[in-house]
Amino acid sequence: MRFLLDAEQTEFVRTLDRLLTAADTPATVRAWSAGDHTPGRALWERLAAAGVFALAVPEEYDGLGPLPVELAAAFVELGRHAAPGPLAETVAVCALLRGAGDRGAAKEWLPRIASGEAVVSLAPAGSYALDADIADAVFHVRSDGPAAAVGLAVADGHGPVRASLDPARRLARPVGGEVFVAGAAARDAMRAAADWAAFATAAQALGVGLALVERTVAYAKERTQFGTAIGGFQAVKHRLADALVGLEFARPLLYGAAVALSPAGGPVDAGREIAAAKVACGEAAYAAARTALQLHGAIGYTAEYDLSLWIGKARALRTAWGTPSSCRARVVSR
Amino acid sequence: MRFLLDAEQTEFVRTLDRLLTAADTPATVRAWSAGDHTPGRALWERLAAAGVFALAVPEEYDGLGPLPVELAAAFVELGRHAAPGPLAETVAVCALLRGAGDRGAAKEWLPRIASGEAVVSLAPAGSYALDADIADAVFHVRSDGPAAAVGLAVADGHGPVRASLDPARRLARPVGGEVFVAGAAARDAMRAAADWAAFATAAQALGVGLALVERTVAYAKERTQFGTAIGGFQAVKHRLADALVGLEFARPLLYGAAVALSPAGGPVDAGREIAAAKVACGEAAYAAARTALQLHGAIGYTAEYDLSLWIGKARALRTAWGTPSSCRARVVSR
Amino acid sequence: MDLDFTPGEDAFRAEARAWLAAHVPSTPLPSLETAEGFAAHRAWERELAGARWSVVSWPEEYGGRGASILRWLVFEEEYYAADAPGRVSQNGINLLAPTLFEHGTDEQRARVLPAMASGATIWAQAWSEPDAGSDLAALRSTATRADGGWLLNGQKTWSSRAAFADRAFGLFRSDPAADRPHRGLTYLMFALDAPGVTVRPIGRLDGKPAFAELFLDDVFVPDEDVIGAPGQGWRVAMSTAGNERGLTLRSPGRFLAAADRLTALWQERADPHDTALRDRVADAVIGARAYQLFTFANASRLAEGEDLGAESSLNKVFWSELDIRLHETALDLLGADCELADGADGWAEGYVFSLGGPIYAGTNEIQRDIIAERLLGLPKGRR
Amino acid sequence: MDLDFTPGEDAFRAEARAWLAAHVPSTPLPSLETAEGFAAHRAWERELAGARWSVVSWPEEYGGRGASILRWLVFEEEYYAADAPGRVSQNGINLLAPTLFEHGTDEQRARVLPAMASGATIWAQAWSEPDAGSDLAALRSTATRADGGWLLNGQKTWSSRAAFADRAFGLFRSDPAADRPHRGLTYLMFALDAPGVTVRPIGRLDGKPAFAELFLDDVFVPDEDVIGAPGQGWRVAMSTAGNERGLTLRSPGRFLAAADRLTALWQERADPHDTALRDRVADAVIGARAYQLFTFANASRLAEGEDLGAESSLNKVFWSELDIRLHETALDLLGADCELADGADGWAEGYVFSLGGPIYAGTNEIQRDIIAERLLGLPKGRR
Repeated sequence: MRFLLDAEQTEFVRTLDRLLTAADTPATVRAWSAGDHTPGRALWERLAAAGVFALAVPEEYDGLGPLPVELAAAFVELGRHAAPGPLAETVAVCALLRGAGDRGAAKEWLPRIASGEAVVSLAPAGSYALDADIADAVFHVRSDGPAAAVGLAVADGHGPVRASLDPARRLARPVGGEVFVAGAAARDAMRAAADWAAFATAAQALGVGLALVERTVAYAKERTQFGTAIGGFQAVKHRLADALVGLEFARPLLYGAAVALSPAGGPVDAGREIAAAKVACGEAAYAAARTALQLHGAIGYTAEYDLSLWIGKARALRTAWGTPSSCRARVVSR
Repeated sequence: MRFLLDAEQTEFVRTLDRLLTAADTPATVRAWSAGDHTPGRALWERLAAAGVFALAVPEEYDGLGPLPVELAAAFVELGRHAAPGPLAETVAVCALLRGAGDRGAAKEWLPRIASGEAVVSLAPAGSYALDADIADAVFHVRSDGPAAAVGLAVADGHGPVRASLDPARRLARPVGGEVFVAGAAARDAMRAAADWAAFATAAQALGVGLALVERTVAYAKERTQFGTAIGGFQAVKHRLADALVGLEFARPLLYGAAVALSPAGGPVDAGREIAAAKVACGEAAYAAARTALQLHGAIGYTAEYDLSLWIGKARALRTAWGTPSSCRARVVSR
Repeated sequence: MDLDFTPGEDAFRAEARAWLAAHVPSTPLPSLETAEGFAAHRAWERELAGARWSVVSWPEEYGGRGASILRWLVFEEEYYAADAPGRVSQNGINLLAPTLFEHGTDEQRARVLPAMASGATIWAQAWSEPDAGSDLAALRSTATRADGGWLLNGQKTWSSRAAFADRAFGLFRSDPAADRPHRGLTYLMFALDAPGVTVRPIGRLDGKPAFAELFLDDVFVPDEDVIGAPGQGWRVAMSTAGNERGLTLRSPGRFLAAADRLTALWQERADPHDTALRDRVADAVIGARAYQLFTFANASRLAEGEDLGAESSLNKVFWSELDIRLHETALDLLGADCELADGADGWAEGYVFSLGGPIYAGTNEIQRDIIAERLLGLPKGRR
Repeated sequence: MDLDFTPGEDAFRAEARAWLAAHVPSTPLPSLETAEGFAAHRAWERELAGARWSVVSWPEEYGGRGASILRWLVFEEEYYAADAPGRVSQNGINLLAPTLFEHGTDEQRARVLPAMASGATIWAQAWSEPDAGSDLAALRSTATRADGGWLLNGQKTWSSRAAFADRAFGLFRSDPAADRPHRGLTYLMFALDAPGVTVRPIGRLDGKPAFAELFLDDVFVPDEDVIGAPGQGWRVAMSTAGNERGLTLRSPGRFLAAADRLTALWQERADPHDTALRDRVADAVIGARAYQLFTFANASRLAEGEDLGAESSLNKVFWSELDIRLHETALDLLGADCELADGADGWAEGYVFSLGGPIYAGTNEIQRDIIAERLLGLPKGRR
């Protein structure tokens, strides 16, 4: 047993960190939120070139994966930088196409996902898809047509775009499209896709939480009130310590889920491990957001200060692809 | 509207405080826990002489009541001093006898309860009675005999005495006894009695919580670590502040329940008000106990230090006569 | 000890309820953090004032009804129960007016209060500065003596409503040589469209311009707009903190109405077996009731001439945390769709608003310090 | 990154499981905080040692199996899953032995460790004093130079197990003139039945004598019972704090087994619809799993020669709070009868035990200070 990232994985994380720092991700996020996706698409291509999406695509479709440990590490970094776009959904679509048993659809989409050429999204049953308005393909389960038409489809349209508490998240219901896999195969593929989405979302949430603590620590060292840095106040120190405890004990659950998703994951119930990771990462990130906001005070409450990018995301990711309640139910399901 | 204790009520509280302080209540509690009830019975008689039990007894049976506001005030003080014995149960038995419609039983017991001559207890359906081993009468609902024998009875025995997390609480199941009120009248009287027990328990719990904060504040001012009084540490200050917030917002719920129980209480659902008070007082007292223990450190964790008398009681009263869960259910029941 | 209302109070409640039922807009006004919504809310203030409901506790001469605190609480309960619009005038009514009643001149009261009551003048507060948030003694904006008045210079921030408001009030350093940082401050009122004032709106978390930065460059304020004596601003500002301001900042009616709406949402949406949500809904109901009864107790004390003092810090911590928990529960009741910012019934906007509660009007950290030091008598920290 | 066990580790697990299945007493031993229970637990230690299960991670020469940290974790999982008795030797094994391995002499190791492994000598720690709890630098008990050794004087307190144990170890002030309070301390071992030692048992919350006060009056300690150099006691005591001690203080097996028992209690007692309890049970299961995986990660780091350092403070805060929440959940599952101190399955005693977690081995307040200062780099406070 060696339950640690290896040197290559650590270096990959550093590469992504540098890439996302150099890309001025906060500005990219703000443009994305305002409906200007050009810098975001450019970032998307750089992430693809770094191999991020290929981690979810099998080798036969020009990918490297699926490599869940590397995906977890990458998505923590994407969360740390608040990267925009249907990131977890992309991982989920890859799982969907791997599992749906339709080689044609897999061949059509997976190589283009790996290369960053196609941006795809996915809606949970009956719900909203992230960035449906700009995705090249939005996968969903149709349940609106005649029985024969129920199954997986690429939507041919979407409902109105709605705003999220995370301004970078734009949500719309996919509609229509031709069913390409129906019945039990569709259901099973969708279930696996949702698990991978929850897994990637957990990783993003953990990264969001880590960024919130990092930024708040930096702020608390600089901001003075009553003649002293607020980071010296014990109430401030203890809140940040608690936020860190939450995150550092969510992290191993995330990687435990990654190992369970690996081919050599053994007899562990991966769904249960993912649910545990999702609730722990989501709650720890949300707690970090509450702490970050409170310790920043008014400046943290403003949209123009970058902290807001992470605060809104922590709230949204907490319930995306599995509410805390549904995850807890799964953890103790028999 | 004047939602405050009046001068006479405040003076009554002061009298009780003085009486309980002079009685060295901690020593009395320790004796009671060890099975020596002599000082406890003496204290009981002094409380009766001060009019505490008469507050629950109607005038026609030599009492002054029922006076729920005065009862609440008195029971807060009994909790503050960790007084031992079936206190809430006594109030409940009075309600039982007021409501059961059996003038004979009322006449037999209520005057002796008011005078302190009789110590009585009461068991919730199918559960344990506090101090059944020393009470002069233990009331309970028999459900073990033939249908005709189901109803309110004074037990003619009890099961083994069991220890509580509060060493001053000794619990035993009452058994047998002749039924004196049966059917719906018994059920209704028992329900009213349980409400009054929950109400008195809430008041006791509030007093327990207030004592825990008082004692911990005094300790934190004196105890030094790292060259300074621990009460100067912000983490200590904030934990105590939170404990106080919990208690000070439980207090008005207790008196709200008292007003609802008063003859002029109006159309308010007293049961719901009591449930709200019970959960708020119980949780606030328990939170105060956790804080008190943590801030005292090891000394607070010892049985020989008096703080333990309140710590155990806070835990026991939290669930006695209504768990937090059952109380919350009642608050939002339709 | 009782919770009884007099027949007069009951009649007052009935009158308020009837008027509100007849006049509250049937569809919600646009958000008051937009230009359009601000105008609509200002019009609503005028309508309230026309029927003398805008400032019920003020003397009749200024547009009020001379209502007791208890009647004010009754009015607030009815107001929120009727789901009436948010009060765009609240900064003036809650923060400036009590100060004017205590420290203003008759001339100031006659000039300022009726226009405040009618919504003709909407007030913003100008307390904080970039380096003086919780620590007001660190204020650096200045008031310099000029002919017939003062010249204001510096920067204020977190000025709620200032994006659209008419006038502002705040503290300025008039004597930089004063021996202690709390001294040498002066309490002034000024127009937001005066020469030298630049208002830069700031978006809160959801992007709405709920507050603004104010840049002040030789802004002239005539002597008539100084409240109290020059140099005494700190004392003037603090002297009303212990009166009913602590009580009126967030009225119980607001939380009672929110808990009712939450209960309705739960009954409509939730599996009744879902005790996790049931317990949280119950806690919101219990919390709102506790806050109402706590306020009744404090109103009783105020009616007997007592001051609230540091107890208003208990209040602040309690309602601000109750408000967040209540809204978090609502979002969790909405399930997976709860991230929608434009979700049904305004729960998402209410949630964002609630997050500011533990920050403004003295952070909860400051409030806990005050509780520990003034109510529990623990040693002062390094603060 | 993997969570795989080698065939050798699997075989080790199977061997441990089989032995435990055959030897763990079918009825629980009496509480080890009683004289009778202490003796029974000591006998159990002898039985463990006889099969070389008492100190699996130690070298074989001292009674161990030279097991890796991972095998130790495997053993602990099996040990708690088998509901085997509490370890009355744990103070010696967890606190004294690592110090002896690092700072003891060969003679000390040969003399002390085998008797510790067999349960022949049970050790109590003697760290705290009445005025030196979290603040060990304030220690006042003295060690004065004597012919061939030292004379101990003073008072120690909160000495776990000392009511029935054989020997104790602790720090004593040997140079009162040292320039800093952390210097001039010496680490010594002494017999609890030595002349001049008075042991006064102290009852914990449930009255059981889980610890004791030690009064020391000219207690002679020979030089052979000094660990490390005189005056270097602080450094000796602290140097092992960053090694696996942080990891071994509370093994994950303990919480995994407790979470399993809690889940069984929930399945047996609770309405499956009662999501409030379900969520809390799930959080205990998640917490135990998180603690296990966190420990695997730390074991991997230790295996590569890294130190844990301040990360053990994360550990302490996490397990101590998990333990309390887990036991509170169990009590709430038991419903109205949960106040029974002698309740089924030992949940009440476990709850009382858990309450001490955030207090001993460095209060959680101290741990949070350490996390903030050493892991997050925030400024030092006045501590």
